[in-house]
Amino acid sequence: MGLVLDKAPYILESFPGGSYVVTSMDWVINWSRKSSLWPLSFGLACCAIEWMADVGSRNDFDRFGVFPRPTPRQADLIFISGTLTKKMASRVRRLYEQMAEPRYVISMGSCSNTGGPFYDSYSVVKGVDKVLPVDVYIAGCPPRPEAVLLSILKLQEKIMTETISHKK
Amino acid sequence: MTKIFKYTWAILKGMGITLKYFFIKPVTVQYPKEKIKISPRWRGTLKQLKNEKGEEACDGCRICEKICPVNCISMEVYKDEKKNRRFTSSYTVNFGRCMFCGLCVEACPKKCLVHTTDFEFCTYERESLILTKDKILR
Amino acid sequence: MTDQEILAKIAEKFPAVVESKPAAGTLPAYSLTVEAPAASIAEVCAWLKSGGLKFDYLASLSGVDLKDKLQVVYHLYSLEMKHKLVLKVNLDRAVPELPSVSSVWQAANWHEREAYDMFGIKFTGHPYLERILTAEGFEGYPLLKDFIAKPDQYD
Amino acid sequence: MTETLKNTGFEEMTLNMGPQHPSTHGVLHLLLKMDGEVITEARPDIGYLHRGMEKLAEKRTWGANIALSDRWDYIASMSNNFAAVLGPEKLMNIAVPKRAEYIRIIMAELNRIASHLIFFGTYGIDIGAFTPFFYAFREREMILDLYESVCGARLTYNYFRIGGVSADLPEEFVPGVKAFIKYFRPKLKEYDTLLSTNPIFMDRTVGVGAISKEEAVDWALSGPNIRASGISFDIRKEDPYSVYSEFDFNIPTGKNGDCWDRYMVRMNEMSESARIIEQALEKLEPGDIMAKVAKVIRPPAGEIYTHVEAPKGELGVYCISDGSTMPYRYKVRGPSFVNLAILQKMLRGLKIADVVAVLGSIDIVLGEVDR
Repeated sequence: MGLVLDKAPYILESFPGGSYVVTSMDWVINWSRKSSLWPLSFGLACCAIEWMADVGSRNDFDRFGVFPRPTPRQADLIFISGTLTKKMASRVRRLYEQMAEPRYVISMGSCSNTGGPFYDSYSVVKGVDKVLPVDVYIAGCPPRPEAVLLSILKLQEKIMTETISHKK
Repeated sequence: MTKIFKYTWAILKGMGITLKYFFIKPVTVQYPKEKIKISPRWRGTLKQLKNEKGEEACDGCRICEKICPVNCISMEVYKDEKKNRRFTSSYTVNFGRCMFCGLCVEACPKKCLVHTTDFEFCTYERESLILTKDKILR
Repeated sequence: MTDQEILAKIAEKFPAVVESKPAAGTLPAYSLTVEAPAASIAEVCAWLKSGGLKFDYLASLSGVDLKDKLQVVYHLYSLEMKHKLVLKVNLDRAVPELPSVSSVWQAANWHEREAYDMFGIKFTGHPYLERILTAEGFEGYPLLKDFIAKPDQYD
Repeated sequence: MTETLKNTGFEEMTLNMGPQHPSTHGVLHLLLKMDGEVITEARPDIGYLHRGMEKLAEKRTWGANIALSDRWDYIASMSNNFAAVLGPEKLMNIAVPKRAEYIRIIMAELNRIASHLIFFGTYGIDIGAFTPFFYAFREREMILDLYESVCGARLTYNYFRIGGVSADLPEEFVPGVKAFIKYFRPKLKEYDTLLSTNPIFMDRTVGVGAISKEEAVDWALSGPNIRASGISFDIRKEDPYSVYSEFDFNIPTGKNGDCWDRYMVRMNEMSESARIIEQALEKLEPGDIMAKVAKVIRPPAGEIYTHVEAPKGELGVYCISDGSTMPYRYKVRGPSFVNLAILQKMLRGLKIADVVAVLGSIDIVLGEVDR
């Protein structure tokens, strides 16, 4: 987070009524964050096709301000859409590290939740949370495109509870 | 010069097709407000049925547990001597691992395990993907 | 060409290549299956392609672990003459080595790399015999029957 | 390296394309050695989606393997189901009921249309046209709705069973398919206006990445890729499985084997598939959908190589049974795996901008390449 957002709550909260300002700031910041979630256009396996169906005409997740970006530098949301293999794990970690903060991860489908159908395979990571911190899990193999839209709504709810305040 | 004309014409023709769709009904479904009709055969989360007496119909034959390709169903069975049949004391399905293949439902001899059309299953924690008997028996 | 004619033609040129009989208690083979010695597989394949039989299409090349030995199975097809052949090569489990056929059919290139990756079968004369599918630093050959996966930080 | 480049002291550059790249169709890693803009050497690095399917197949029952087969080529799962059931059926000598056979063919051909639609959409994006994507996905959703009404899944169907299919068609399916085909035919013409005959698109694809007949056979290409080079090789005609021999359809072929030919073969195949579906719908009669098969499937010991014409090409399964409930060996010959291998040869000498055009035109699915 930027220097202003880091320091402002400290200074503001020391004034009387400052926490009110912080809460209002929270709302504005969270609202702008949740309304322009830009995911990385990145797919791993089967779920990526359902994810593409979300970009497509029927579901069209542009309605939520979700607009796929081709590079991690411009993205703040990554869908792990499919089986994460051990060969790919370090690459996904690197993509995640290249993304600007605040960044969110949605784990899509059984494979990335726990390994799914490949739970006893020698080359599959058993759940993407071994590599990345996950915000929302979607069950399904693959989940319907509507479920992906729901996960974005859930993530937006979660973002609205965030605060820049240092008082917990 | 003819080339420029050719290219422009091709683009205009494509634009014409796109413009046509401006006047027809949009295909986009406004998801949270309206939902498309999902087929009753949709393989969503699992549900256990009750029998006519209101108790669970499952008699703990363990076939679904055995046939599951990913071992996501686990159950514990006890025998009720009074009613002379078996009951499950716990029935857990790990939907984080389930591949929704429908083999368990197909194999169920009492036809008491069915799919629901529920697909909206998102959680914040991985543990919440595991459903216990109180959620499955409905 | 019928199976018998193909077999006669092969036997005329390479007496060491014999028809493979399925083991006792197993179903008969669905298409003509022959067995060839490992050392001369490259010459046999080169002749099968350019000789009168014209097997120009390598449909599949698979390794098989038969517990006491390893096997490489070639599924050949002739686009021109429309006949098929299954070619089997038995290998010693301790030293699984045989000549590469990637100079005969280019398609064998990746198939052989896959067989090397999965079974550890070494194809001598292959232009670039490296692991193809498994992760960097992977140990062992996963499709061998005695392979045991070692859990790591991702399990 | 050219002489001029050597004298300036500059060296060849190695360029990594992927695993995350917007147009590598998944997690493909391409190592390119560049001399300026020209590729001198290309090496595809695969395995980023290697899930160990063949090993897992040895731990799953024959029935469960059909569910696993959905995940090979996840765009055309019905064809995978088809390949997965043919082997055990032949080993056990099961006669599949006629109705089930026709249902299978309707499903497989609908899936071919769906798969080629994805190709059409993503190839447009690769070349720089975004609109076809939306149109292709709109039509594809209709096919998926039909599938959903039959087997309850949109992508991983798990519909075929050893000896038949898992569920009979619902009432609304046959009229639905008829309506879809009626709706779809004119759309193909629309696609031609949008993309196929667009001079900008043709400039990018005609004459790019040509594969000669000899090369295509030597690298054992299959499906639309070999047909674009002028070889009429189609498993449905060469080695008819199921009841394909009863149908009347053409095999579209190309002439030069360049990107545009590969694209056009697929576009023409869609209308041929629609023809097959129409014929199959006419032949569809009420009847059984499952043969009499034991609950626990134990094919007798033996081995067989069966193949089907998947949308990407020849999908072969070499299965060995030892008489138990699980396969002893289950080798999958994925068409994408074989088709991708030629990339190292094709890319040599091309410009970097053509890489995406060539890669897109081969139409690979990484799930099948790496398995």
